[in-house]
Amino acid sequence: MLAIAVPAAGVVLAMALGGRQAERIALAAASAGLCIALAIAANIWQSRTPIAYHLGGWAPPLGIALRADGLSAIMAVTTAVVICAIGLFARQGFSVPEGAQEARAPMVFWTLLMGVWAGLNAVWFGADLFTLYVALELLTFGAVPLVSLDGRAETLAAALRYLLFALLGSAMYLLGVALFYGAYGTLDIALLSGLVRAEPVVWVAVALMTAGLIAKTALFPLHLWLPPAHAGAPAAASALLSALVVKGSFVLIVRIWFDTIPSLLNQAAAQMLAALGAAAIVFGSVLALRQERLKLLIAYSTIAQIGYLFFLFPLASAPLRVASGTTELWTGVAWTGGVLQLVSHAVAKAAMFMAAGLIAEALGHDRIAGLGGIARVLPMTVFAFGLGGMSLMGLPPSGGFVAKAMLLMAAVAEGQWWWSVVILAGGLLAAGYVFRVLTPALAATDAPLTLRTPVSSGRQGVVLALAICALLLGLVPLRPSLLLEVGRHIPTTVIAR
Amino acid sequence: MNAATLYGLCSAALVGLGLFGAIVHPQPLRKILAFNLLGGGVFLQFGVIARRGAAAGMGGDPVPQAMVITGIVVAFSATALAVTLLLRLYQVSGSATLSIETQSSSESDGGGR
Amino acid sequence: MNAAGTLLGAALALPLAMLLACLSSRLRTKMPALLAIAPVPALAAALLGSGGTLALPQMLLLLRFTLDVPGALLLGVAALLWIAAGIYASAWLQDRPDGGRFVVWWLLTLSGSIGVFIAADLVSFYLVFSMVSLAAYGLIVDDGTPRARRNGLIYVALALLGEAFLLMAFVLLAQGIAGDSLLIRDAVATLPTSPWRASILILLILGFGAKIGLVPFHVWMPLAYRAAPIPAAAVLSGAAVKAGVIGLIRFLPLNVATPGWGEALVVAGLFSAFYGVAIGITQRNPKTVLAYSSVSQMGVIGTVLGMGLAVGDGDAALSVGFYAAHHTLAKGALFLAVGVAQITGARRLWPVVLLPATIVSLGLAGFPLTGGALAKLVVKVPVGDGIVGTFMSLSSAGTTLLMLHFLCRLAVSSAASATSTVPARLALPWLAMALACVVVPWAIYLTVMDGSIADVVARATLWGAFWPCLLGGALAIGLRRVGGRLPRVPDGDIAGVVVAGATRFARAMGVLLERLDEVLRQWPVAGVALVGVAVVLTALMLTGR
Amino acid sequence: MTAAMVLDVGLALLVVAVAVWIVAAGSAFAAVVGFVSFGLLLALAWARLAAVDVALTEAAIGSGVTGALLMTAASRLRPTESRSAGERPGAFLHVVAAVLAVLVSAGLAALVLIPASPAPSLAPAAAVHLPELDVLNPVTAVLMAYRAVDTLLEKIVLLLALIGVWSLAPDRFWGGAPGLWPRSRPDGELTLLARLLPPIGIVVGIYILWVGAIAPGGAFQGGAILAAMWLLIMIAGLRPVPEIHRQWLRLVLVVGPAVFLTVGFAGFFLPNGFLSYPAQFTKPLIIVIEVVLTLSIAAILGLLVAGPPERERQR
Repeated sequence: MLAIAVPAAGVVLAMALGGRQAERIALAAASAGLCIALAIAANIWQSRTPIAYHLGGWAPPLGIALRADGLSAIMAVTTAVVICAIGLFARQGFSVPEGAQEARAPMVFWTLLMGVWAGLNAVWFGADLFTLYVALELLTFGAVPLVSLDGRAETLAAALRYLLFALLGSAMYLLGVALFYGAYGTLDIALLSGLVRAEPVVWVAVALMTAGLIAKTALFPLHLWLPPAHAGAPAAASALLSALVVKGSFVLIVRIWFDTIPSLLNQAAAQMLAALGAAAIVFGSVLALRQERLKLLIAYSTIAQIGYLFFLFPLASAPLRVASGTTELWTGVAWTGGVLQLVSHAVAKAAMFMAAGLIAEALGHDRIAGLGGIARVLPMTVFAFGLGGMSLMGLPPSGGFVAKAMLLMAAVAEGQWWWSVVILAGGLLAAGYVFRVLTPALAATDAPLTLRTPVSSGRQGVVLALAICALLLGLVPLRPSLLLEVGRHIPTTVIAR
Repeated sequence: MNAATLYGLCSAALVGLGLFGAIVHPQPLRKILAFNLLGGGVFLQFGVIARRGAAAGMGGDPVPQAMVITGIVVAFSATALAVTLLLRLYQVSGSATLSIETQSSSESDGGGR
Repeated sequence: MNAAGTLLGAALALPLAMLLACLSSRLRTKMPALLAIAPVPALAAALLGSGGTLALPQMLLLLRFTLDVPGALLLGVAALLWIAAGIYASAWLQDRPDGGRFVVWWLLTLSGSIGVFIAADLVSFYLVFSMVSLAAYGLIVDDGTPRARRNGLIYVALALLGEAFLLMAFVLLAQGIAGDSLLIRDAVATLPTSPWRASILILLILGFGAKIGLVPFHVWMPLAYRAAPIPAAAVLSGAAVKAGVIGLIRFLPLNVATPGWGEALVVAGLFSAFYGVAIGITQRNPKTVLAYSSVSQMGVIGTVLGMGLAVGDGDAALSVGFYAAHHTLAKGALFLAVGVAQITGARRLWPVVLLPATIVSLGLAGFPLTGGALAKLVVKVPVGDGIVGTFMSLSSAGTTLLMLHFLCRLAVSSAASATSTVPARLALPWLAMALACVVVPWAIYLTVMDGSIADVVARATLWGAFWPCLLGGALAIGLRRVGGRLPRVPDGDIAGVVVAGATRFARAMGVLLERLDEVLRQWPVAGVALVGVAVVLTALMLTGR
Repeated sequence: MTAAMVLDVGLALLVVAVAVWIVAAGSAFAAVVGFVSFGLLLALAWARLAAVDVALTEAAIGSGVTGALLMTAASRLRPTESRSAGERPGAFLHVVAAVLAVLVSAGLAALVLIPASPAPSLAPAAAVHLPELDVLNPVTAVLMAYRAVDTLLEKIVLLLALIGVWSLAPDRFWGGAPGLWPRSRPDGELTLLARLLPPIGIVVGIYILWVGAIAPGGAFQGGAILAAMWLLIMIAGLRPVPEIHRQWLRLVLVVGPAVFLTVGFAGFFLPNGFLSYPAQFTKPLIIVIEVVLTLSIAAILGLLVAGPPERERQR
């Protein structure tokens, strides 16, 4: 389908033409991609049925299908929006200098941006476990060089750690793929969901794939690669990595659990994933509080925010299907909450990383202690950072608030109140680290700040626009989303009582 | 026991060895090697499945075989990227290690862009 | 939607529109002069819009607003205070080049403060409640000194903690509601039979208690009010705190007798009422003294609500609303008085500041025929004549003592030059508020509360209001004798100890987790964890189900 | 036990033994040497599993090109080996890692021993459609038709990897030529080899590509052999390593995926949509795509081994 092909074609074209064309191609592809994503979402919204597409006319199991359901549509639109923002933001940092035909960083950045995008769309729409493996590798290969774009020793080391750990994860995923094929002779998710039986090979395969994927998602305690990688990359790349790339592997776990083996969901394992998520929230937030550099703080906050996503597993897998249908409703709430957290964190975190990038660019450093009075000079940027922070804290009105409120409601309604304690504590800790940045930033200083480089208001505007998107997500009503239900197995339409 | 089962056991051993090596070896290059062992084991698993699926006059199911070919190429690209990264790291910093302690010393004045 | 509903909309829309206008830096510089206009529609809504409802059209988020009688009472007096303080703030901001920032926080807090009185569903209530709580941070740290920042952080930490409690309570409440409604009314109706009744009540009392400063959550009050500039302190202590009061009024199931819980709230309230006095008399800064008086007064409100809750007296809501309305006017006025006193020469201090301040202060203590006396008369119904009633009278004595102490501190805080005069733009809001403290409660008493003058001038009432003041006066004379020997309690009393302890604990935890992080981020450990996760997941799934 | 069985058991044991050697070897260089032979042994194993296509790929890419890459790296990194010895994890971690690895192996082995029966297979389905495609090698059919999108995405992966490798160059060398490694003496044995081998190798490579349609072989294997020959020529210094800014080089790199994509887009005008082939042109189209893919693969693989630019761009 076009959504994958356009950025892929972008990579090829940019590579061929090189030079100044790379940026133009990327931006053209970005706007085309946004239109395609919106068109797909609109189509699904209207028809209320998922779109399936058999590539080359070969139907699964022999051929490969792409499938667009509500989740894919939402993720594709989010991706397109964030990538467009990143593209506009990066125009200044990654333009080819005058007089040169082509320069390293711009060329690499723009091609990899599109490569990552192709990978992301392949992850959102892929319906075949092996295609998804290739898509994952596309993500990894696009993301790793972005980390080490500035070529300093510590970013090289961070990139290497990232690559090696991600490769271990992919190998485990691939092993799971092999086991699935060996047992059922197909890798199509929809076909598999009808075939899987409760037997050891499924458990081993799912466990291997899940473990491999959470290594790529950097869920605690497998987060070793994330802080240096996300903090070391250039701001535009950090935004991409933190907002979108880690979400790719997360969505894959969701696809495996809820789409491939929906009938075999195991509560004990789901509880374990959520427990790791809870640990990630506490751990990531506390460490974020202790960082001295802004970008590291944001990176650790990503670890914490990823933790919330894993509450989806116990909450949306509905342990007790009571007769009245109440549980179905609440799993729907958990679903919407979880996906909204996915989206709002993507938008908010992208805005925050880019805001941090602007601040670091202006000051020449990103030490939190040295931020005094930056709000006077870059008011829009600090405002955008604050708005993003609001979403992370879960303050109304923001996407983060609605997401966390829905997860809370589902947790309580399903009798898993212990997660609600963590969700609330996480919000408080998030407030702690956001205030740690805002307090010095808003403080009055006697000496006027001297900026190393002026920051264009256009780039500030892009960041602010993205942060406002995160805020507007807070207008989503507190009920299961209809769009998300498209292609879901959960009968969310049952109204409680 | 037939050949497929035999190589299946061989694949299991390779996976274990690869994982072990990737975890405990301090040198990144040896980790890359171990990763290739692990990859070999995983691919062999596909091969065993393909062999068991021999039918329609074919010696094995072609679908997993094709996947392995794709997989081998991906694994090679990964190895190439990792090796280049490693060499570049060595060139820039004079050391080739992934341990945190040695990194943190150089991280202290990191500015970031 | 009706005309009254439109007024409600306007009450929220005007400050928000002004806030939007602040995005333009040109308009922002003009904004300080217009501060007093922002709350005018709210005042109009309070006077005319009672019973109105407003549902934002079926947009994405359903926000519903409505105005009932206690809400209208509080909304009206809060709007009055915001107007007076707005005039004061306009004058105060006149010479400041960077007034725009203050204005933004001011308008945000104002919008939230108006919103809490009219929010009808859980989501909009939480939204405006967070607005008034968190935006106040910007007002508190306005002067940017490290001390203000520290105090602001303590405030915001407690505010966020309170909000976390509330969010949990709201989530639990929402579970009980049938269908899609998230109206507070429906939610509270299900509370008495909710399986989580105990948890919800605890969370509500903790959450709103943090806002109104029930001991031990009171620590933020003296710190925040002392740090905030005068007009901000006035609206925070007068209007913003009432967000907690209206919350308790709205969310406690006052119609249903809830024994046990009511008594607990009474005890907590009484403790705060006396604790505030005890610490307050050791303080020297008049703003801090006023803050402790607020702790004490909020304790009284908690006590009244507790009594109402214990017996299931739904009318207690209106009584508390009236009491809180008087407190809004009086406390707001007195903070303005502190500001005026600081720039008034000693010679003019008596007519301009001290005399009206004495009347207002005695009103707080419930001196006969003042607005405060009316308030105490009204809450006498839910409180009754029992032991709690006696304690309430004793607390009035305490208030007298504390307010006399305040007047003494106020008297010595005059400007350096004995003859300096106050600009009218600063003095008028104060004097108008002082007048309102007397007039407005009477007006409300006679109209909304349907009270009769005969009740007020009855001999028993007069004596009942008078003797605590007499006792308080006697104590005050005693205090002056021993005044020098009282221990000097730092403002925010236990805050220092708690913060130090919390910081130490947090630091220790932080160091611990950081070490753990270093271990976990080592390659072999992470690798083992990766394989371990896979093995454990397999084991769980094999043995599970 | 039949002779074939003995051969299989011996081969399997040998593979595991070499793997143990690779993990346990004292020096990285020794381990890499072990790895090359491991790759060859594995290729034999693939042949025994009736997967000749895979065997060819494994021998060419898994053992040959990867081996060359690792060999250079090992020799360059030799000075770091002694230093990293101190970073060896403790005995406890060793034991835990070993236990976990054994658990994983045991789990997999258990799964191997209880196979699904009947073993699922798509071979019959693949066979049914072969006549439509006019391609006799089923693996090629899978790669080029049934699962063409995987192959296409994988080309993009290769391109990204190459950009990733290039991105590691210092800024000033961008556009310049990759360094490869220190050239051997002129007129040495290597040069001789480089003069003799390539003509044969290129013929073999093209043959393998060509037979891909009917017998084991195809774009990857052919491309890998061509890449090896190209590398040999460059190492021997017979031809310079091209500068990466060259337009012709870029075109060669992308021509494969570009043609593939174009054909894919053209499929939109056909009833079956993206990546479908018009019935009468199926075989020629597949062959055209394979040819250009082979070119691109050879170039990409060769440049991946050659590494990032290490010389300034010539004006």
